Amino acid sequence: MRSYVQGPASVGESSQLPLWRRAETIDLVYVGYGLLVVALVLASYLLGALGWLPHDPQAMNVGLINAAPFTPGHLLGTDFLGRDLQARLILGIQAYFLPGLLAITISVVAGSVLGILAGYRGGWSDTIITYFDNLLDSFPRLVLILLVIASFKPDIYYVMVVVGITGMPVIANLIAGKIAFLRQTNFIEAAHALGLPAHTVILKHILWFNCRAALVIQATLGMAEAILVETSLSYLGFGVQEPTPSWGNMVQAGANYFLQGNFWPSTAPALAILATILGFQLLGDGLNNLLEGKRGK
Amino acid sequence: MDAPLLAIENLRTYFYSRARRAFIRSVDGVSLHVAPGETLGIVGESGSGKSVTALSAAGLVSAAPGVIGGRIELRSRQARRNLLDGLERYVRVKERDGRITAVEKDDRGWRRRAETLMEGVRGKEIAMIFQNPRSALNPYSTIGAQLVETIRLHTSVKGEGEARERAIHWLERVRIDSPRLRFDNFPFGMSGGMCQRAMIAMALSAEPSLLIADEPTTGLDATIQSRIVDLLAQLKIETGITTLLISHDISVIQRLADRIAVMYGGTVVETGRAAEVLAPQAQVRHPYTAALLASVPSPETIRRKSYLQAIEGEVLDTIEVPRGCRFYGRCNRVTEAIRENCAGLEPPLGEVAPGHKVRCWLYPATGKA
Amino acid sequence: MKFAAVRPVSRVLARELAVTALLLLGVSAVVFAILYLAPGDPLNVLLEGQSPRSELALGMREALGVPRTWYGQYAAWFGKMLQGNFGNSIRTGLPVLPELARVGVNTLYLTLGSLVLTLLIAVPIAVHTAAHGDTAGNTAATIGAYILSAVPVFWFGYIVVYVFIHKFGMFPLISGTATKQAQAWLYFLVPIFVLGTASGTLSEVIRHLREELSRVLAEDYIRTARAKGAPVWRHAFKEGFLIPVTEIVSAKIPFLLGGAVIVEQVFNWPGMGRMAWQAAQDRDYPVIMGIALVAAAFVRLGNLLQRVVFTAVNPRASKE
Amino acid sequence: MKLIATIAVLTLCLSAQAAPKSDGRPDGGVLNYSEYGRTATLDPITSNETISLRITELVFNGLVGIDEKQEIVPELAERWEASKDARVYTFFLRKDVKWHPREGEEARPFSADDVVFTYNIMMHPKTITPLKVRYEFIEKIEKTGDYTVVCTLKRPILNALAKFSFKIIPRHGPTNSQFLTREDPFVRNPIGTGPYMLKTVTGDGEVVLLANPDYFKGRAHIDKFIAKPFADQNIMAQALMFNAVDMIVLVNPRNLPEVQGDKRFVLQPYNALSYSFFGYNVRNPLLADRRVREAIALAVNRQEMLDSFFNGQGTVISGPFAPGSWAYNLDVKPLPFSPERSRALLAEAGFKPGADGIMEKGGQKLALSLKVPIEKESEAVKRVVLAFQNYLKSVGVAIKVEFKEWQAWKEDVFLEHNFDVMFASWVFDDSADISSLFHSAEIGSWKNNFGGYSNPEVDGLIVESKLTLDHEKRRTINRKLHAILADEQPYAFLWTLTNYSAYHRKLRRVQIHPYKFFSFADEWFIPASEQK
Repeated sequence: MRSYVQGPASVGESSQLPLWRRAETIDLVYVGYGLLVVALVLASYLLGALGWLPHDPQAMNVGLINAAPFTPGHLLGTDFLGRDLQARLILGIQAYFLPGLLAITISVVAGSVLGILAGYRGGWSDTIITYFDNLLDSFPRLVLILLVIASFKPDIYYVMVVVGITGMPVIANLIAGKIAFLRQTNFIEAAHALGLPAHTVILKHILWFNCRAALVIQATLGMAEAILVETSLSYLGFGVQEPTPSWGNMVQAGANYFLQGNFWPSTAPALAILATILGFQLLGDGLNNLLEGKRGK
Repeated sequence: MDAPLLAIENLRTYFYSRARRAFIRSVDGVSLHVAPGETLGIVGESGSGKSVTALSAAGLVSAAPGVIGGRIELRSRQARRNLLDGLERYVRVKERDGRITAVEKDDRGWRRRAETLMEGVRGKEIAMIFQNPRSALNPYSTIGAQLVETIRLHTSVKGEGEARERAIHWLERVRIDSPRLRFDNFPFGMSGGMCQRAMIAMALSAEPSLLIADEPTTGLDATIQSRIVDLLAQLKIETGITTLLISHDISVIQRLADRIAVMYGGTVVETGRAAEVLAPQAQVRHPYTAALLASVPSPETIRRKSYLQAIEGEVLDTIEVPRGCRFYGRCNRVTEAIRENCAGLEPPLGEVAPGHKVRCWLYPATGKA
Repeated sequence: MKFAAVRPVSRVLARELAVTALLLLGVSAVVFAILYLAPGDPLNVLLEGQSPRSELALGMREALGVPRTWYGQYAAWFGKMLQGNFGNSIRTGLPVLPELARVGVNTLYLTLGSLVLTLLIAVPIAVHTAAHGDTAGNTAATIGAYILSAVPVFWFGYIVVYVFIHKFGMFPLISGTATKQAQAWLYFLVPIFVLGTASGTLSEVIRHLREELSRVLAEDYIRTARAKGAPVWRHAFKEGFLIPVTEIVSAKIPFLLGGAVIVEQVFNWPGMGRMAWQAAQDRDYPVIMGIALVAAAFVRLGNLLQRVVFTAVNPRASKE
Repeated sequence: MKLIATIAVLTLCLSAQAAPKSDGRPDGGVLNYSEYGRTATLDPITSNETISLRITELVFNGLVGIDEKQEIVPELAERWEASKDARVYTFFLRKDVKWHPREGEEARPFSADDVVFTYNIMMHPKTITPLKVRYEFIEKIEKTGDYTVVCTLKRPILNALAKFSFKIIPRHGPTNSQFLTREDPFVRNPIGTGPYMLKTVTGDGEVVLLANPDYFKGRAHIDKFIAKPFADQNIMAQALMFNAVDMIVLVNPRNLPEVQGDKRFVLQPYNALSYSFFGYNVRNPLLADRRVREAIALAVNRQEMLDSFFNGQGTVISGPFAPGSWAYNLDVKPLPFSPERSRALLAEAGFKPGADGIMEKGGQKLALSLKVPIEKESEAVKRVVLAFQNYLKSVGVAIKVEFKEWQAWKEDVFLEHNFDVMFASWVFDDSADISSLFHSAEIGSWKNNFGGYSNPEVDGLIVESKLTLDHEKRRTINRKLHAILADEQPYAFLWTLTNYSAYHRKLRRVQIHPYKFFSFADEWFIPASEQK
C-alpha cells in the first residue's frame, strides 16, 4: 500500500526540492548509515592518531587473557595477550586508513587515466590498455598479493599497492564504457563543436559530471576490499604484523579460540569489519541511486 | 451509432513527482469512445496526455500511482468487460473542493487484478504500435521470430511451418520488400520505416479488435512517414480494424481519422467527426483547435501565403492546474462576458451539434456534456 | 531463438585464444619479474641448515639446471614450459604440471561449486528487486547478502565448522581415500557453502545483475512484449540475464580463486590455493609460475565463456 | 648414555624367522594420526622436516637404535667392536633382515653393501641433504664381509656410536645410484627395513603405512598408520575431539585445557630435547657489554610467561642444555625476575633514562630490533615475543618487533647477521654437542653461531670436551661451560617446553621418543575390542 500526498504545489519550476527531500527513504537510510560509518572510521582514526584511548593498547595483562566483555576495567574484554580489546578496536582501523586511501587513489587516478586514454584516444592505446587490464584481471587476487608479500615484505603498504593496481582495470573499463556511451550520444562531438579544450571536456564533463558517482562508489568498494584482503592475509600470517593492531590480525588471533567455544575475541573485530564494509557497500548503493537517478523501474 | 467498441469514461491517470511532492495530472477525467471499424484520432501538443490515455487503455502504465479512476468498457467479439473493474477497491482518493489531494493505492493488488482483467485482451483484443519502431523491436531475435511468437500466442495457428507462412503473409500485407528474406533479419539491420511495418504486421497478425497506434509516424523522416500513413489507410480499408490513432501531427490525423478528439492539459476539449472539426471555416470551434489548425500549413494558408501563427505561452503544466478553463492562459478569444467564467469555472464538454462537443464558454452547452 | 551463425563464434574463439596465449605470456613474465626482483634466493629452502660453501651452491644450481642470467632462466623455463614441462617443485621434486592438474581439479570443483551457489543466492534477490522494486523482503535480503559478503572468510568458515560439530555432531573434514566417512558427499558441500556465501563477491554480483535487469526491463522492446501479451521473461532473458550473468561470472573468478586459498586451508581441502600458499612461503618458483599460469587459464576460460555467449547471443556483435 | 668400550653384546633378539611378537598383545587396528603441514619427501636423506623424519622412523632402521632410557641398543647391527683409539668401529650386521618388497618383486636381503651405498650416496656433492654436516667426522665406511662393515673416523669423538643411528636405504632403491635428488622417484616411494611399509600417498597428502609382516623384531601390532596433514591447528584439535583422528603428535598449548578436560584422551608429555631463547648479536656494541645482556634477562619474568602462555608446562633453564640431560648443571640457578637489579645493572653500565624513558648512553638509545620468523598460527611465539617487548619497556629498553617471512628471517639472521635480538629454539638430536653454537670457529654465513659470540676460554673447553673420551671428565667440562655461559648470557635462556602428544585411550603402551617420536611404535597396540 503506497500513499502519495499532494503537498503545496507552489514550489517553483526552478527551485527543486533539495536532494535529500527528494530521495527514496531507503536510499537516505543507506547513505545515512554509510556516512555514519565513515564518520566513525574518521573519529577512531583521529582518536588512534591522537592517542586518546581508554587503555594503552599495548599494555599486557598476562593474567587476564581472553577476558569476556564487561570485565571490570575492560569494557569489551581482552585479547589473547590480555590487551584491552576496546582500545585495539579503535586503533584497528588505523592500519587500513592510509594504506586504504593509497589503494583507492592508485586505482581511481591510474584507472581514470587508463580509462580516458583507452576511451578517448582509442586506437592502439585502447588495445594496449585493454591488454593491460586483462593481464591484471587474469591474476587471482589473493595469490598475486601473497606472491608479492612472500617475496618482498609483509607490509600493509605493499598489500595496498597491489590492491590498488589490481583495482585499476575495473575503473578503467568503467570510464572507457562511459566514454563509449557518451560518444554514442555524440555528447563528445558536441562538446568539441563548442570548441571546448580537450582537458575541460575530459576532466569537467566526462570525469566530473558523468563519472563522479561511479568513481565515488568504486572508491567506497575499494576501501571495503582493502579491509577484507588484509583480513584474509592475516589468517595466512601475512597481514599487519603484531604488535600493531588491525581488525584482520585481531580476528585471526581470536579465531584460534573460537572452536573451543570462546567466540568473543574474534567476533568483536569481525563485527567491526562487517559493520564498516556494510557501511561502504550501502553508501555506494545509496549514492548510486541518488546521483545516477532512479532505479530502472 | 451502434454501441462503441471502446468506451473510456472519466479516466484519471496521475503520476507523482517526488521533486515537487505533487501530482502530475496527465489524464484528468477523459471520456472517449470508439465505434467498431472507426478510427478515432487523438491530437494535441505533447504533454496533453494523449499517449498516457492510450497506455492506460492498454493497461501498460507502470509508474506510480498510475490509473486511479474511471471506466474503460471494451465490447469486442471475445471480451466484453470494464478493464478497470474493481479499481475502486484498490484505490482510495481524498478530494478537497473538487481536486484530488491524496491517493492511496495498493499497487501489487491492483497489478494482479489488472493481469486477470487483461487476460486474453492485451495483445489479443487490443494491439499496440509505438513511436520509435527500431527500439520497440526485440534486438536479440529476428523479425520473423517475433511475428511467429504473436501468431502462435493469439491465433489458432500453432504449427511452426504454418505460423511461418502466416507471418510471411503478413509481411507481404505490410508491403515489406522481399518478406522471405526479411523474415530472418534482425531489427538493427533494417530501416525505421521497415521496422514500423514489421511492428504493424506484428500487431495485426494477432487479429485484434482494436489497434492503438501511439505516434506511429513520429521519429520517421517525412517521406517514410507518408508511406506509413498510406499503409495504415490501406490496412484500414482492407481489415476495417478499429483504431485509436494518437499523433501531434494534424496532417496524419486528417488523413486517417474518422472522428477526432482534441486533448489539452489532460482533458478532451473538442470531439466530433473529422469533417466537422477540421472543416476550414467551421463557425463552432474550440480556440485551441483553431490555434492548432492555424499553426499547420494547409493548402489554403499556402495559397494566402499568410504567416503561420504560433500559439503563445507554454504547454500547460499539469501540476498547477488552473481553476477555470485550462486554455484560458493562452486563449485569444476570451470576451468580457465569459472572462469571469473562463477564469473561475471549468467549462463542461457541451454538445454544440449532434456528435460534436466543445469545452468552451463561447459555446454554452445545448445538451448535457 | 536460434543462435547467430556459428562462423562468428569460431572467429571470436580464435581471437580469444590468441589473446589468452599473449596474456599467459604476460602473466608468466610478471610472476618471474616479481620472483627475480625479490631479495633472497629461491634455492635457500634447500640450503637450510647446511653451510653452502660456494661450490656446493654451484653444484646445486647445475643439479637444478639454473642458468646464470635472468633472461637465460626465463628463456629456459619458457622453452620447457612450451613442451608442457613446467619444471619440478624445488620442495617436493615432483613435476609441477601433473601435480597441478591433480590439485587444480579440486580447486576447479570448489570454485565452480561456490560460483553456482553465489548465483543461486544472488539471482533471486536481483531479479525480484529489479522486477518488483524495493519491497521490504528483497531489501532485507539484499542487506543480508551484503552482510554475508562483508564477513571474513575464515571466520565464517570457523562458524560453519563449529555449527557442524556442535549442532550436527559431524566433523566437516573430508577424509582422504584412506578412510571413507559416511556422508562424504555432505562434507564436499561445506567448503563450497562457505566460499559461495562469504567470498565477498555476493554483493557485487547482486548489484550488477539488478542494475542490468532493471535497465533492460525499462527498454522499449519489453513494453512491446507486454503490449503483445508475450511473457516478459522470454524477451528480457538474453540481454537482461544471460549476458550480465556471464559478465559477472568471468569478472568474479579471480576473486573466488583468491578466496579458495583461505577456504582450502580451513577445510583441509587439497586444492591449488593451499599449494600456492606453501609455494609462496618456500619461494618454490616453478610451482608459483605453474599456479599463476593455471589460475590465469581459469580466469581466461571464464572470459572466453563470456565472449562466446555474448557473440552468440548478440546479433550485432556477430556481424562485426 | 654409557659408552660401551668393550664388545660385550647382548644378542637380545634371536635371529629366528620374523615371527609375530610373543608379548601376548593383539595385532590389528588402524592409527590415524594428524600432522600440521605436509611432507615434502619421505626418504631419510633429502627430508629436513620433522614430519618426514617421523615417517622415516617407521619405514627405516639405523645400524643402532636408542631405547627409552637413552641407551644404545642393537638394531640392524647385532654387535659392534670399537678400536682402542676409538677411531675404527666394526659393525656385525643381522643376517635375517629383508627390505620391503616392491610390487611384483621378491623382498631382497639387507647386507653390508646397503650400508656402504647409503654412506656414499649421502656424502655425494650433488646430493642435497642436511646430514652432510652431521657426519663429516666419518672418513670412510668399507665392507669387509657380506655382513660386516668397518667405519673409520677422521678423529675420535665422544659417543660416536649414538651417531650411527642414521637410516640405511637399499642400494636397489634410488634410480640414480650416484647421488639422490628430489626428482628421484625413490624419494616419494621409499622402501626400507622398518616396521611399516609405505603403501600410498593419497591425493591430499595422506601417507598410508602398512605393518611389515617380516619385520626382524616381529610384526608391529597396529596394522595401519595413516598420517593426515592439516593446514589449520584449530581444526586439527577439533578433529581429535570428534574422533576424525586418533592422535595428535604435538598439541598446540592453547588446546591443552580442552584436551585435558576430556577423559577419552591421554595427554602424554615428552621432552623433545630442545630449549627456547632470545639470541643476541654481540657485534652490536650495545649488546657487547655483558651487563646489558644480563639486565635484559633479569627484566623478563619467564615463569609468568610459562604459566600463562603454556599452562606452566615447561621448566625455566639457565644454560644451553636440556634439563633432563647429563650435561645440565643443576647448581647454576636461572636468573631471577628482578627489574630493580636490571635497572641497577643498566645504570652501572652507564645508561641513563632518556626523555622518552628509554635508556641512553653517549647519545645512543638502547633500542633493539627483534626479528622473529612468521609462521602460520605461531600464536605462542607472538605471545612470548610481545611479552618480552612489554617487560623490557618497563626497564627502559625499547624493542622493535619485526616479523619476517621465514626465508627472509633466516637470511637476516644466518646470512647477513642483520639483527640485534632474535627468537628461536634449538632442537637437539641425541647428543649435547653445543660446539656449533658457541665456538668462535662457527661464526660465518649459515653458521649456527649467528650471534658472533667468541670467548677463548669457552672455545678451549668445547674442544677439550669433544676430545676427552672419559665421560665423567666431559660432564665436569660441560658443567663448567654451563656456568660460564649462564654468566656470559650470549642467549637469554628461557625454558624447555614439555611437548604434549594426545591420543585416544584405545591406544595402549605408547612410548614416545623425545625426538624421533615413533621409535617404539611397533610396541604400541589397540585392544581387540576397540579395533573398530
